[in-house]
Amino acid sequence: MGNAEINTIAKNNQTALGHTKSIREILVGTLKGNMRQYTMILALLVIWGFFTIVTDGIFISSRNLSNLFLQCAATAIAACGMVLVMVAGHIDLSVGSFVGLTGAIAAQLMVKAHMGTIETIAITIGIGLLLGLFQGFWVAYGKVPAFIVTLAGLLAFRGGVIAITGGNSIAPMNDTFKAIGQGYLPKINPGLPFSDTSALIGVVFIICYLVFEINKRRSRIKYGFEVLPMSLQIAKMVGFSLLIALVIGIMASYMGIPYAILLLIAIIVIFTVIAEKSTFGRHIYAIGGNKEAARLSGININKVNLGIFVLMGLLSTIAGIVYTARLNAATGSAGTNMELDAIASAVIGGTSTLGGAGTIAGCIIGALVMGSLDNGMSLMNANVSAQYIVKGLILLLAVWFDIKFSKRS
Amino acid sequence: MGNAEINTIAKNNQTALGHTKSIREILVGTLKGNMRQYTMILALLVIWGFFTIVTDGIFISSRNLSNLFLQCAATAIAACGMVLVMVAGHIDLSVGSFVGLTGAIAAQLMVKAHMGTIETIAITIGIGLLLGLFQGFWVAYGKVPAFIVTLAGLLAFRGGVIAITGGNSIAPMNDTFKAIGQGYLPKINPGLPFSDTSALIGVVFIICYLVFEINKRRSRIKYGFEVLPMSLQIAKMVGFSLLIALVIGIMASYMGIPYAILLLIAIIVIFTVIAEKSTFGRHIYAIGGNKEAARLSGININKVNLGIFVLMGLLSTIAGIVYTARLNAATGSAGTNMELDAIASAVIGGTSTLGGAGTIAGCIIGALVMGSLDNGMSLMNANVSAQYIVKGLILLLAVWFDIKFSKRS
Amino acid sequence: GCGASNSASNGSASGNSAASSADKKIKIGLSLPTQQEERWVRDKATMEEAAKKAGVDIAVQVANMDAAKQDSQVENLISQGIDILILAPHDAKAAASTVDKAHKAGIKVIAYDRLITGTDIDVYMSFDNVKVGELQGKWLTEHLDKGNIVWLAGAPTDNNATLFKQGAAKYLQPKIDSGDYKVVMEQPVVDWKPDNALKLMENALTANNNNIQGVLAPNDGTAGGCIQALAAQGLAGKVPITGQDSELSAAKRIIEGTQGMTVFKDTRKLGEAAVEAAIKMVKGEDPGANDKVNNEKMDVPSILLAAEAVDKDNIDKILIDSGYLKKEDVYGK
Amino acid sequence: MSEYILEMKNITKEFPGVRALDDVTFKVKKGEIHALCGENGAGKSTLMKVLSGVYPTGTYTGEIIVKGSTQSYSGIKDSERAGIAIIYQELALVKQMSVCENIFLGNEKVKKTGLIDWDKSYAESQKVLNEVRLNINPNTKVLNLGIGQQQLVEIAKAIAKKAEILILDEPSAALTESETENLLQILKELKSKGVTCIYISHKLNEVFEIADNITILRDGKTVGTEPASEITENKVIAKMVGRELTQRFPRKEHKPGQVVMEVKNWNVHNPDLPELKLIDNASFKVRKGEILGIAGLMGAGRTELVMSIFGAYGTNVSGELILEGKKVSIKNPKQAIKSGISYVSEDRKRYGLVLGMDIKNNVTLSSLEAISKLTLINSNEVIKNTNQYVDDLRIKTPSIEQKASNLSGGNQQKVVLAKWLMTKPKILIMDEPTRGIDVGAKFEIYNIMNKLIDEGVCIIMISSELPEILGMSDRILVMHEGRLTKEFNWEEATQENILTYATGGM
Ligand SMILES: Nc1ncnc2c1ncn2[C@@H]1O[C@H](COP(=O)(O)OP(=O)(O)OP(=O)(O)O)[C@@H](O)[C@H]1O
Ligand SMILES: Nc1ncnc2c1ncn2[C@@H]1O[C@H](COP(=O)(O)OP(=O)(O)OP(=O)(O)O)[C@@H](O)[C@H]1O
Ligand SMILES: O[C@@H]1[C@@H](O)[C@H](O)OC[C@H]1O
Ligand SMILES: [Mg+2]
Ligand SMILES: [Mg+2]
Repeated sequence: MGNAEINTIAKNNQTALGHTKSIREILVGTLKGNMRQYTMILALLVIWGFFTIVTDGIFISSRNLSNLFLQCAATAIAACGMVLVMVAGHIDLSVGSFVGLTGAIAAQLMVKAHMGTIETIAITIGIGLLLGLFQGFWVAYGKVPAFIVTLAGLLAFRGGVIAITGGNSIAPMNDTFKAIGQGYLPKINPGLPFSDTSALIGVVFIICYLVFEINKRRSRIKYGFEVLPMSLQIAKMVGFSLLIALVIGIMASYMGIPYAILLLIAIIVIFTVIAEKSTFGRHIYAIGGNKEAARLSGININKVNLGIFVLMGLLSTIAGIVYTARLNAATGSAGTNMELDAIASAVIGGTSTLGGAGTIAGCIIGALVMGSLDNGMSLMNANVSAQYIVKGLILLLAVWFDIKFSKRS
Repeated sequence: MGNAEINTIAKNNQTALGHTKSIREILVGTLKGNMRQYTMILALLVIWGFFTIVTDGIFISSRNLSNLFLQCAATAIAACGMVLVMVAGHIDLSVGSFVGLTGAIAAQLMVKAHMGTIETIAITIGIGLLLGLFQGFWVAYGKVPAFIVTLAGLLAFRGGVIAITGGNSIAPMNDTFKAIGQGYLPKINPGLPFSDTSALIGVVFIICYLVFEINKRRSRIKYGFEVLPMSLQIAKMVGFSLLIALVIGIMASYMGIPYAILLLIAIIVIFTVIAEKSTFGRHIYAIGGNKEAARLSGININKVNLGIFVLMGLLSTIAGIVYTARLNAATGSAGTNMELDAIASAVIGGTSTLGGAGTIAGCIIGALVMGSLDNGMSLMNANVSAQYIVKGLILLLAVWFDIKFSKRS
Repeated sequence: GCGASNSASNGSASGNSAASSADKKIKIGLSLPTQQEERWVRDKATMEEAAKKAGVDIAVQVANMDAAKQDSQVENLISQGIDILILAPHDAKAAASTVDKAHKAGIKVIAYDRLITGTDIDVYMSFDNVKVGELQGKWLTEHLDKGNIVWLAGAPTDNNATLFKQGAAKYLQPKIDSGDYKVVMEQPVVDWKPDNALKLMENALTANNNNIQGVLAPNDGTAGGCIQALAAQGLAGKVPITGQDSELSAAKRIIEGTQGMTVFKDTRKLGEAAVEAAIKMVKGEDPGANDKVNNEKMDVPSILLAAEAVDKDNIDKILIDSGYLKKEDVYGK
Repeated sequence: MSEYILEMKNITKEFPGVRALDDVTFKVKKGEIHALCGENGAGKSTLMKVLSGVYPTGTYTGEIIVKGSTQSYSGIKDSERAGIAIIYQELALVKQMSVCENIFLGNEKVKKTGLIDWDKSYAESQKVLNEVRLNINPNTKVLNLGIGQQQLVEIAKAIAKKAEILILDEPSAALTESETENLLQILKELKSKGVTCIYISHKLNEVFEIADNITILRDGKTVGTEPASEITENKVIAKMVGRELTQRFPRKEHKPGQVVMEVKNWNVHNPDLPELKLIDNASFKVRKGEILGIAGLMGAGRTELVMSIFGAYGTNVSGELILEGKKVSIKNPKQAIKSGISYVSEDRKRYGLVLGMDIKNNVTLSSLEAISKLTLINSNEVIKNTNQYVDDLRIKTPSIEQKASNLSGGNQQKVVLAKWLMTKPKILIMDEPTRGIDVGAKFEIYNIMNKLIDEGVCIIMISSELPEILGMSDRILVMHEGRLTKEFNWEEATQENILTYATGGM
């Protein structure tokens, strides 16, 4: 994203008959060019503002925001995979059952077979990868539409959940396992009113960001590309650093960064890199945009499709682990309908249902929109039928607003 | 379908250097050319055969087949609309809630407001059309992806159901209303071991078919197109007539044709005509196949999209009425997940998840496949978890088989 | 008239009942609402066991909490030629037309666990659902005098949830009216899902800054979710919370002290009694009703069993001594 | 009433970052054939889309007057009602539908019942197909047609509308000589019936054969309108590109080296209809540093021949492929690219571009490995390379982040070329490489081909433009109905003898 914006500026500068643009011009240009990408964020902020007012500020409290992030975590993790799946023109309906099944397997291993956290996780992930491989195989090599393959998965995996749990909840999990879903980074100095370790992590993030940004600038200069004027570059770096500080600060001032959120952040970073910077990711977009052209460009479509579903299997498994850890139990209905939330998050975040377009960052915003609606309305203790109706309408309006003002195709 | 097939034959005849093909050649050609369209029917027959064997013939009894048809009716009705929606490249997630809501409205009108069957149905359909219009408006003119609009519908309409039922089921309905979902055409002579009225209806259907076929032949002769040799033409007409007689016969020898099935047959015929013979229908296929080309051909895409969702609203409402009549009650969870069954029926029947392709006949086969799996496995009294798993796997294999041997793109 | 039963027999059980109806073995049809909750898994197991002992066939269907599906499945049971139907309805009103279908085919119907309203029922046997709610409400009022409470109900789309809530209200409403209780959150738990309960509880705690003194959770699954939220605030065990179903994990939590109570519905007894009554009815004998319950259409002859509230004090006696749960499962790590 | 049937006055149309039309004025007389010429991206297609209502009134400024009355279009239907029909440059056919359905899409033949009369549609579509001399079953699905056949279907579709003003935007780009000849014939007949035509083409010989007047656009501005009889081809070119272009084909002396690729006994069957043989026992060689031209009529199987070599045409392929002396088996495009073969498809929209992607990602799509470390793409290399090709090929775009779908047809073609050039192939197969490209840019592409030859690349060029084949090839293969019927050296080849072999004569 950042990259695109500067290239546009660079090219504009070139076409503008060699005259170097003023800072004001650059700012206005960037804003105009990118305003559109930010409309869903704007919609999110409006929703947040609304809930903050009607809940007398409870909504925006660091405690509630921490909760909100945790409440969205499992869905957001699954949604990251869903973006790749959908960009390639597929869909995954099996997520909810997958989450239920991998959770049930983990609980079974831990509670019945008395395994430790590490073995449990390792085996569960192994099984999740195999299930992903299985689905991917049918999509990629069996040429069965993903809709059908994953609908079969939705059914079969739920059968597996019922077989394993026998309708019982399986509980409780080990403390270390539980921590994945419920735990916070421990403080070094428990006397502090905020989490010192979390603050430290925040500082590390900021440093990483700054190093990345500086490297990028250096490299662009080396290539002889236009870069932002120093003053703007610094402003940008300060701005983003403050944003990171703010988000981490919110969590640090409550109980610290939850492990689940750290995991989610790692997944976001990794999957953004996969989507935007890796050849694999680029191939996914190409396949979703024009399968035939992708094939003629030398892309092995079957392999990419297989890979997508293996990754999706991995993420569904991680989501299953986080979900089970958070509930501290595996239940027969665990995960039901999560696919719908994951798909909705992706679509709200701009992923096309017809493939070819979508971003990881967008789906996170989407997951936050969905999660905020649930969270905010339950804070308001609104009547359920009203909750359903209002949630539906706000969803519609938020996406409409985004489309109207961002003109995404 | 019929049209295309004969044209192919005609063309074959023409290209074959003027020599008129022998009957054998035509037969082989037709079989080869169409075998592919019949693979899903073949898969269905295999499934039926299997269940017939494992249930000692109960499955194939006229009683069970009558039940099976009724069990599929509501889903099949909704699936007809889903085909149009999906062919145009959209999706409708709201079907289940829509069915629940219109059912709840009907029950409310009848049970609480003491309305008669006619008024109840009229008002319910009116509301259903408005809801369809509402969704269609957002898709067509609001440019919001159908996925989001109907997801909003799924939520909001379910909220409506909860608001109306208040968690209490509403029952019972009038006898006439109930008949729509549960009743059979009454016999004139109750002493007969089969339904005389149903047999009559069967005869009417056969006559209609014959008239249609003869007219078609006439028109082709008028245009100077090749037609089937008389002997084959007669064989074809006799064959199809027997098929109609068989299907109607099955129902007649149980309790007669259920009203719901008559309704379904009418819907199938009407929607097949819409899809294949009306400009509106062809425009739907064009939009789904290549939106840009459709637009450049002067098709008013917005209007067509609006129309699709209004029709979908109508069908969802009818499905809701049949569903409620069958249960003789409106419940809070009525219809939940029906969208999944409707979409699955369409996709199993060859509707593309990316738009552009799909047939009404196919979705009926799809609904029968889904319904037969449920029905057959429950006749076997199979264990739930096994049912889920087996259903998932058979679904996968059936579609794979179809794709493998019919090579649908 | 129903067709001949032709399912494979499970060994030549020398049950007295089977012998009496000449060459034809009795076939019971059983339709259950779900298998995603422990209690229904047990119901199924008990009845299958009881049928085996009695030497009769039993065909079981599970409706996955879908009234329409249940209706279809009962049709399928009828097609199989069952002699009697034990119907545990997913939805009490919607099941009426299902019952009518069975009656039309000459098959008697036992309403199991949940009363079917608006039609003729041959026998009803249950732990009264309203009663279950009463036990929950009663327990909470006994363990909490005054304070802020969270009142969760079951799925908003589930008729039974309404019944539980009605029962609980008998005890809670007076306290609320008198101002002793302040309901700070009153929400149904969509789909009965524990993770939905968890989110609701987290939000209730946040909105009230942890100032919550009691929780009415409609069943053990949802109680489990609430307890995770309480635990995160270090409140688990400090806030009384209810449940129902006597799930193993709930028993563990009761021992641990994080869950206050659950409700024990001895489904084994109910299941055995149902099979017994079914066999009697097929043979034309009196099933032995001990009560009558009105279902808006008639006074249904009923066999009612008592549900019991279980807490730390009586858990060993009620759940373990009765053999419902194993001691090593409850106390073992 | 004025002598003009159509007047477009002061039309200005902007896209984000581009002023595609800048105060254009364009007037057409009744019954004339009026040609519209200009470089790629000059605004020709945009002007016609404004005229046909694709860009509705209000999205541009200016005035459209048809037969004396000012028009206000909210969509295509409105312009059709005013008697205007258009064949778009980018084919607007629904691939899953039959030819017959496509011909009447939006103008269905309906019965009194309101239902479509398929028998009548079928009969009438057969008639118009005959008119454009396309001998196929109207029930054939469009996706089974070659691009040239699709072009003819488009023409049939427009003719079936029986319009007063017919606009043809590069209708001949995908046609071979004989179909083009037929098309021009049809247009002359229409003209004699009083139909007015606007004809866009980069092939100036056609323009001069039929046009009465020529309007030239440059950079979105009208340069002028001249009667065809009073201007020469070279003058038109000069006005289009702003400089004189003395030479059209920069033929250079090539010294072919050793054989790089040899194809032996190559047979290809239709993937769907295995009994249909598309390529029959073809054998040929390509040498280092030469341009091998392949000529043939539409449907001769040239595309199938090269696509199958590239591993992109079904699996029903047999024969030997020898690369630099080694026998290889190429099963898919990926292996082909690895072996140093690249293929520029004739169908840029279907096989060439990911239209929703921007220019830089399209250009680099086949060469990502070369600019990645540990599979991570170096985005600076992406930008650098793309900028390079945008400059070399003079791709007209406001930014390399422009989506491919927003480029003019010719510029899209250049993006496809850039993508394949970037793979640095040893063997470059170009299927109709200059389709839709303006004269100036063609010349540049020829220069690039020469440069590649100097670097030791060998080029196989399929072209339906005989002058291009004659002007650039070192050797020429002629195909007819799936068989290679003749090989010529360029010195001995002429239009006449190529056509003789292409039509099957000996
Ligand atoms: N939808 C669009 N969005 C943005 N820019 C566009 C769009 N359509 C066309 N343009 C730009 O408008 C200019 C004119 O394009 P147009 O297609 O009219 O050219 P043309 O004269 O038809 O060229 P060609 O000979 O290559 O077909 C080009 O610079 C093109 O990039
Ligand atoms: N995807 C396809 N499926 C079936 N047949 C095809 C397909 N593509 C092309 N054909 C058929 O193959 C034959 C050759 O096609 P094509 O017109 O592309 O040949 P060509 O020699 O490359 O001609 P040109 O490039 O001049 O159009 C035609 O008969 C065409 O109908
Ligand atoms: O036992 C309970 C059952 O009766 C209710 O219907 O669903 C939830 C269960 O906990
Ligand atoms: Mg153009
Ligand atoms: Mg070709």
